[in-house]
Amino acid sequence: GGGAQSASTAFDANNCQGGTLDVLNQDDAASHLDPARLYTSGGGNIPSLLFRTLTTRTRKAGADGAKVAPDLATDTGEPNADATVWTYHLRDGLKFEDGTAITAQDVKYGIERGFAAELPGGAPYLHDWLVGAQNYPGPYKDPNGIAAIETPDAKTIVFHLNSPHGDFPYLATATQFAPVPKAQDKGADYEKHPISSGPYKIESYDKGKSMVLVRNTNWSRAVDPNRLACPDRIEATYGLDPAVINQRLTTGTGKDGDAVTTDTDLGPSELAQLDNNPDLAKRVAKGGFPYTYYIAFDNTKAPFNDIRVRQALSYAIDRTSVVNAAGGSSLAYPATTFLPDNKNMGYQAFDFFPAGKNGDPAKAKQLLAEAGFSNGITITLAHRSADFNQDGPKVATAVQDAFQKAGITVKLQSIDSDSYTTTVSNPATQPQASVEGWGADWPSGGPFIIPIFDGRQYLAGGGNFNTAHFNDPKVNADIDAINKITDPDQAAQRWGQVDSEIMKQAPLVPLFHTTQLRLYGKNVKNAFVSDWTGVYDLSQVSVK
Amino acid sequence: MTAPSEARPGFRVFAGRFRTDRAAVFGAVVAGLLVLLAVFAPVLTAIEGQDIASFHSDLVDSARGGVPLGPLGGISGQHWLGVEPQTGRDLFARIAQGAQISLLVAVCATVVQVFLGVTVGLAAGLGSKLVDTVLTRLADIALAFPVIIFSLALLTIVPDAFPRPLLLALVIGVLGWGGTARISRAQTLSLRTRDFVAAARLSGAGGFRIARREILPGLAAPVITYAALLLPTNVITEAALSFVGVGVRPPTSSWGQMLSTATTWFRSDVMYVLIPAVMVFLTVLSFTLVGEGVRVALDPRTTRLTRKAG
Amino acid sequence: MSESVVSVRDLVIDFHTEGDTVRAVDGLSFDLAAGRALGIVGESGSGKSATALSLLGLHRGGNADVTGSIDVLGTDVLAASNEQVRQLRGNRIAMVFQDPLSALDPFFKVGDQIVEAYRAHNKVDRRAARKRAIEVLDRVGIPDAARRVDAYPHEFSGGMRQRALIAMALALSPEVLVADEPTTALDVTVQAQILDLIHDLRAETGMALILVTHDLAVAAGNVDDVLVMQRGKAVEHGPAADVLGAPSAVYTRELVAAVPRLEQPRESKVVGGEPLVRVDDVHQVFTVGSFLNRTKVHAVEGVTLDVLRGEALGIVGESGSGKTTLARMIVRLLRPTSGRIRFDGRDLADDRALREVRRELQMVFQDPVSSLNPRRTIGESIADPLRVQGEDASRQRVRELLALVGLDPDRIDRYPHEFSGGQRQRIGIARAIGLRPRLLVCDEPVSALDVSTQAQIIRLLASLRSEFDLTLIFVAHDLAVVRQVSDRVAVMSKGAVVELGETDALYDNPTHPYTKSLLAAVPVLDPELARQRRLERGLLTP
Amino acid sequence: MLGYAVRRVSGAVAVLLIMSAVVYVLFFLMPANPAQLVCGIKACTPDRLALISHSLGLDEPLYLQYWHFLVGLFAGRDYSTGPSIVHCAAPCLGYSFQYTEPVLQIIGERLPVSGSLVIGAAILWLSLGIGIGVLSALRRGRWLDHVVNAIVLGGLAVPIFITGLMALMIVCVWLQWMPFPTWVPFDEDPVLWAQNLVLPWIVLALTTMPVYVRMSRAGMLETLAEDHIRTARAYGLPERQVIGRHALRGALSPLITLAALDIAGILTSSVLTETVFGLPGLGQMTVQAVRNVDLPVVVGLVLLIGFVIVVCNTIADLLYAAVDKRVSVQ
Ligand SMILES: Nc1ncnc2c1ncn2[C@@H]1O[C@H](COP(=O)(O)OP(=O)(O)OP(=O)(O)O)[C@@H](O)[C@H]1O
Ligand SMILES: Nc1ncnc2c1ncn2[C@@H]1O[C@H](COP(=O)(O)OP(=O)(O)OP(=O)(O)O)[C@@H](O)[C@H]1O
Ligand SMILES: [Mg+2]
Ligand SMILES: [Mg+2]
Ligand code: NI
Repeated sequence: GGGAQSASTAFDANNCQGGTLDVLNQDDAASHLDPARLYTSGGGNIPSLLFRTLTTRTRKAGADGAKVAPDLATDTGEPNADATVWTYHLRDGLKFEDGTAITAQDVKYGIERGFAAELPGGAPYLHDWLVGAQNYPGPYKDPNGIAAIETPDAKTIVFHLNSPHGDFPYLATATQFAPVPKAQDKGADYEKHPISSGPYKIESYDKGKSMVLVRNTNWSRAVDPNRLACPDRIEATYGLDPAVINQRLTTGTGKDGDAVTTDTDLGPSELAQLDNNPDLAKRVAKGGFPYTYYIAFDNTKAPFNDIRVRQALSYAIDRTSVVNAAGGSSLAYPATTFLPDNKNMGYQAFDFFPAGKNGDPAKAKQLLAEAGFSNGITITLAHRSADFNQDGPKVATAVQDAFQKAGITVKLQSIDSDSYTTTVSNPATQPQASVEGWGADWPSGGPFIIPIFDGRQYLAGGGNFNTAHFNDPKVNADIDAINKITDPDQAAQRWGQVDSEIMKQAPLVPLFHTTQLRLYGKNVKNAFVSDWTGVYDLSQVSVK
Repeated sequence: MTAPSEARPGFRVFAGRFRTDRAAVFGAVVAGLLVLLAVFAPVLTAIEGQDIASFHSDLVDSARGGVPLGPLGGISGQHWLGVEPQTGRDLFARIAQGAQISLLVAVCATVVQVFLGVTVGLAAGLGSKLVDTVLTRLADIALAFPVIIFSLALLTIVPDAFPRPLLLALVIGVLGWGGTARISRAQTLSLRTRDFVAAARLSGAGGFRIARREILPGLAAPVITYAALLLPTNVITEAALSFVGVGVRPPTSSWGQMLSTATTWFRSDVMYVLIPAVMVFLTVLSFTLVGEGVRVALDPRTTRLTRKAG
Repeated sequence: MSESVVSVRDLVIDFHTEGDTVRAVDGLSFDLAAGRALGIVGESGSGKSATALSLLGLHRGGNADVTGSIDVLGTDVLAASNEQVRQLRGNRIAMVFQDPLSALDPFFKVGDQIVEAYRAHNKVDRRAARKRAIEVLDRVGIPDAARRVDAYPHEFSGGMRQRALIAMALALSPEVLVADEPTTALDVTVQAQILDLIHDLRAETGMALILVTHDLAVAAGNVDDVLVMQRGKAVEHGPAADVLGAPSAVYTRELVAAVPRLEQPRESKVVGGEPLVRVDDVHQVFTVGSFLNRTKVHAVEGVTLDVLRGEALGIVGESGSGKTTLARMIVRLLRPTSGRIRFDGRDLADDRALREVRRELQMVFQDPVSSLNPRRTIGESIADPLRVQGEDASRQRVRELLALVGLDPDRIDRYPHEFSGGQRQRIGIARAIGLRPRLLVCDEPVSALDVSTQAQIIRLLASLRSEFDLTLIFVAHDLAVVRQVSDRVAVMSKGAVVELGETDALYDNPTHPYTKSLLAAVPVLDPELARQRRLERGLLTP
Repeated sequence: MLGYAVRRVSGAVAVLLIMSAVVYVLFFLMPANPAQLVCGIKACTPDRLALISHSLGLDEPLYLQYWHFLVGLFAGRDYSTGPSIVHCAAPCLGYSFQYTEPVLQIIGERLPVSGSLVIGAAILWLSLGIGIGVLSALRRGRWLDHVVNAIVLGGLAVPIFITGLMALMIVCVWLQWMPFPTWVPFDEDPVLWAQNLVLPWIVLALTTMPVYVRMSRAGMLETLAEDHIRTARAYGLPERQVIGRHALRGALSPLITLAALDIAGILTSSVLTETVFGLPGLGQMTVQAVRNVDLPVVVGLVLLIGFVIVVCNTIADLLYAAVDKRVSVQ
């Protein structure tokens, strides 16, 4: 038999199985464990242990991890010439946890569920991209299904899109692309025990409190090249306090040595500890989930309709104090571009309005004077009422302080956290200016840039993210052209150019991009971070 | 007959008794200092040469999450109480200005709570069965009501121009009178069985007069004691309301808000937590001491500690 | 003389209040030999209670300075440790307090309080202690003691509470009993019963007694020696027969002269015709007991009587017979369970009618402690009704009222707890008469007063009656006083009026057996006669 | 007795109805739109929003929504969850689309946690608070009185969050006396249940205690001045008994009222304790429900708190009347 393994043995993927992994989280895995209702990037962390999707993220460290890999499908998808038709073939030997075979119809049904009003919350892309699916009410009201998804046989599934989308393989990583056996669908109750297609299945699930996952015996590495699935058992506890989670991971007594978290980063107040404790510093995974914070305002309204005013704002910003307000240089870095520093998204460095470390109030004042505001201006800046994210009072006051020096008086408007996004994303209620953040649904320039800057995405009725009301025909055309490109590297290159094209016009003031530091237990191995998720991957870690 | 001392008792006697209670005088002095700090906040801050809103990126260690550079949270000649982590804003300025908001809001809210609570408690205790039932039920509702929901709804109703501290004091006061009401009612029920209430009734005194003259003095002890403790609770509640957006607007500070943002820092920057905590503590302490002094001074039966003085 | 159990030397008691000091006792010395009885008499506020309390060391921790020396059963009370004093209290020297109504803990059953005191000094189980409690309650004449042992103090009438306190003292059979006005709230029959009981106990156990009383007759019949106090000093001290029979001090002579005599017919006043108050078959039923286990007490059962305009109606009767309850119903503090009360033709059940006549109906309460708001000065308490009715409520007027009832007007700004029992009673009277009511109900207004003050109050009431058109209802247990004051007298027993008639007629020819027994129980001033009466009573009740 | 019960129950029902109605109105006024939150933020089109509003029943006029709620309360109600219909039997407090469970059931699952927390903490804060209060009343004006009070008042100045974390640091990290607490149901293992709850109990008690210390101290001083205490002393009762029985009884009656309020109120005000110690109780749920604008859960919670308050207050009134016989229950 195998000898006793000590924590110091190196990680070996072939011999990593065993043990129980503990997950210490603040909130439930997601508000809903229904694949139709999850809105995750790349399939999520815990959901990805239960739901296999047509494609998935490559489980690799760094930039390599930001690529798409086939999962249920044999490849990342076969596009037609203009990327409007995508065909997938399922692997052999795929089974649900109950042993029944996974078919293309199950995948189709899973997607159709996401259209049901009873199961809201999922990503909206399919709704807009599939031909004629705009008004599809879901399989409960319309069992005929979506015609734009064809399943010619049990292993083939074909998607017909209404416009080119070279990014489709990225989208196919979303949990909506997970198979759902129609016979087991219980509607909203399905999430109490969703049928697993992944390496684990649910043993018990107490919503908002705890979840226990055990091995799905109908899954094997033979049919899944991506997931290692090392622990035999995963026990998740929800409802913990972030400070307590980090403290438990730091201390690592008892079972906590085998613990990780999927939703708790180190906060600024906890960083000082790392300095004093080198051992601890080794147990911190550092990643960068692509995210940008910025000041948004409507470019069509005075005074922002004058580019000199917009430029003045860019010059006035003190990015050092803003970064500090966001947690300091370990948790954020200054942004002068809209795209975060991520190769796969096509990041290109530029700084059109160099404000230096602490802003250039003189330049800003001058620009304002040129624009006819020699006595300065007064603007209202909205922010979230709490510092849950980096769009709270801290950052807002940093902006206020910096702007003050440039003669820009900022009146702060605190909006309740729950309704913040709703308020700012509705042109009817949109404040004059607001602190906002944007993250990518997948590591490509498309989902990062299109909702914010595509002039045709301006939604007057609400759910609008083009807060700048930006509408540049050249940019729109570029977007259409890039959407046709199916080679990610080529597309990335173009997105970078579009970014600089946009930012020259100063439609918003980029503030900073965030990075994440996340602790894991002292017995946890193989906790690496990819540029896609910014956090370690539960399907790869081991506690043995 | 000896020369009559015609001076009325009341305040003079009360003050005399209060003065002899050293703890109460200490409490009053501390409370006075806190009030002075609040009143002269702008002046003091100007003397220090700082303000509440200016960021000092150079005073915090950006790589380590923004902990203040230097010992004791960056205390120095320029920054008397050090600076705030991450932002580097001056803590003395924020504490001084926080005193204005916190004391104002907490004191006003407490006054509202006590006023409403005692009024309702008296009315319930003295009134008819129906009045009692209705008022006690009303108190139940006030008690059971989640403040947060109410304040969120308020956000939409109350115009932005409405002065925030006033709004805060009203919200806290109007929602928080239940406890005082219950206590007052209980005490009233017990006092109303005494013969002196019967005597007052015989003289034709109406409910109002009985409440004010006969019962109210008897409520003083529990209510004053309770109110002294409501005060710090209100300081904290103010922070919670600011959190949901009904409170003061940044960069305005309040102790409660400082305390709640400071909590996670208690290991990496103790001073940041300690300073507002000490302020709240001093407030609680001084107000309880004063409350206790007032309670004793109001109670003719408690024996004076200065017995050898006479 | 045998060795003394209590020995007091140069006792000085000072009470400290804001600014000044009240010297309640000023250089008092006396001895009490084992088995003997000492009576302390004197005017209200002369320091009797203060002296009594000091014997048990009850001034400890208060606002009083006690100097001199007090030796009780070999213990130096002023110097002893708390534990030593505790051992002494209850067990060896027990006390019956002057204010029985507030001396019992309102939160505990009467019986349990006796049990507790008993068990604090006797190692017995609860059952035995309870038996003892019932036994002593029975001995002090609480009817149905086995059931009433579980009553709460507020469910007892004033007299019953006083008896409960006496029972508590008896249960412990102490060597010295300090009784501070032990029978003020008792009707004469019960008073005689209690005093006889104490007498018998003394005979049985050799218990020494200090009896504080304002009633010289009570002292005469029950003590060996009498100490007469005035303003904290002893003015006369000697054997009872000498002091009361041939007083030497001027003050004592005045006292003795002021004692009302039962035999003395009153200068009759013609009583005017039509009734002012008509009480028509009123009942009062109290529900008592716990939430789940309720019983009813019929406090007043079908009383019908008229109170004539301008007359003084005396109400006498045994303790617990419903006098206070009836009085409270007449002034409409209590709503009768059934029956009707009309005042001046108006039905008092009607709130509007009541409001019109409210100020005309005033009452002096039996319990002077609870009838004054402890948190307000007496000046305010007296001024308040005047203010309510829009009358002159100036300090001058209040001072006049205080002077009228014989209190020092300079103490206008003092609080109730700073006054002696009798003084508080007078404050209550001052408050009630301030409004010049048409009907004044006095519930035991003079029971706590020394004879001279009592005489003063009685004169006051008389002058008020003649000056204004005052109708008086005078509830009292002292038949001699009642005779002095009343034109007609109603005798109550067990919630009903058993006899009602012209005072002299009733006193001279009582018809109801209860009235007869009442009259027979009246204490007399002559110690020799008192002894005889006691013997007769002893023969009557085997 | 029966009359009293009837009055109390009808009063309670009235209270609960008013409260639920007020919550409905307030929710209507709140800026956040539950359908919007459910729909997701990114590109939730108006028609999809309308669909969701409809499925949540939010497109009906307010009074109809409330009416349906009332009907559900007394007659049960059906909810469509996609292919199947969920029946929520009377008394149906509603169905949470967030939790995909009837509200009553969700609350039922979490009540034991909060209940355990409150009961244990209440025992602690009552006994300690009263004990310390009495002690400092007896030592009034001495240094012990001042020091104890200053320390106790510290509990009001230091947020529960910090006390909680410090307790965890000390007990679980430095001393390593026990692992970090987790919730263990009582019926599973009473010993572990208690062991895991000790810290939360203490921490919660620390912040609630000051009021009790001060109130019992004040009440004690008040009663000590009364005549019947003198009687107890005069009969040589041991000081312990004079204080412990006679003085305490009088001093405590106002605390009964207070305790009833706190015990009922703490069900939801213990949010911070629950998060710090990872206890899946009602406090935690309240915050989440408000954040998610989960109206059925919030209404359910408000009704629960209202119910508990009414019950606690009724008990307090009865207790009060039982302790102080002079006060009648009505
Ligand atoms: N606690 C106190 N504080 C101040 N003065 C007091 C206090 N207790 C008693 N006195 C005063 O001391 C004097 C003596 O009071 P004490 O109670 O001994 O009188 P007493 O002889 O018992 O009178 P009575 O027959 O009316 O009961 C009175 O003038 C009274 O006002
Ligand atoms: N509030 C009450 N609750 C219950 N029983 C009461 C109450 N008040 C009086 N009683 C009872 O009613 C009866 C009559 O009481 P009341 O006080 O009228 O007697 P009283 O004639 O004034 O006696 P005393 O001369 O002793 O004062 C007593 O048995 C008493 O116990
Ligand atoms: Mg006396
Ligand atoms: Mg009576
Ligand atoms: Ni649509």
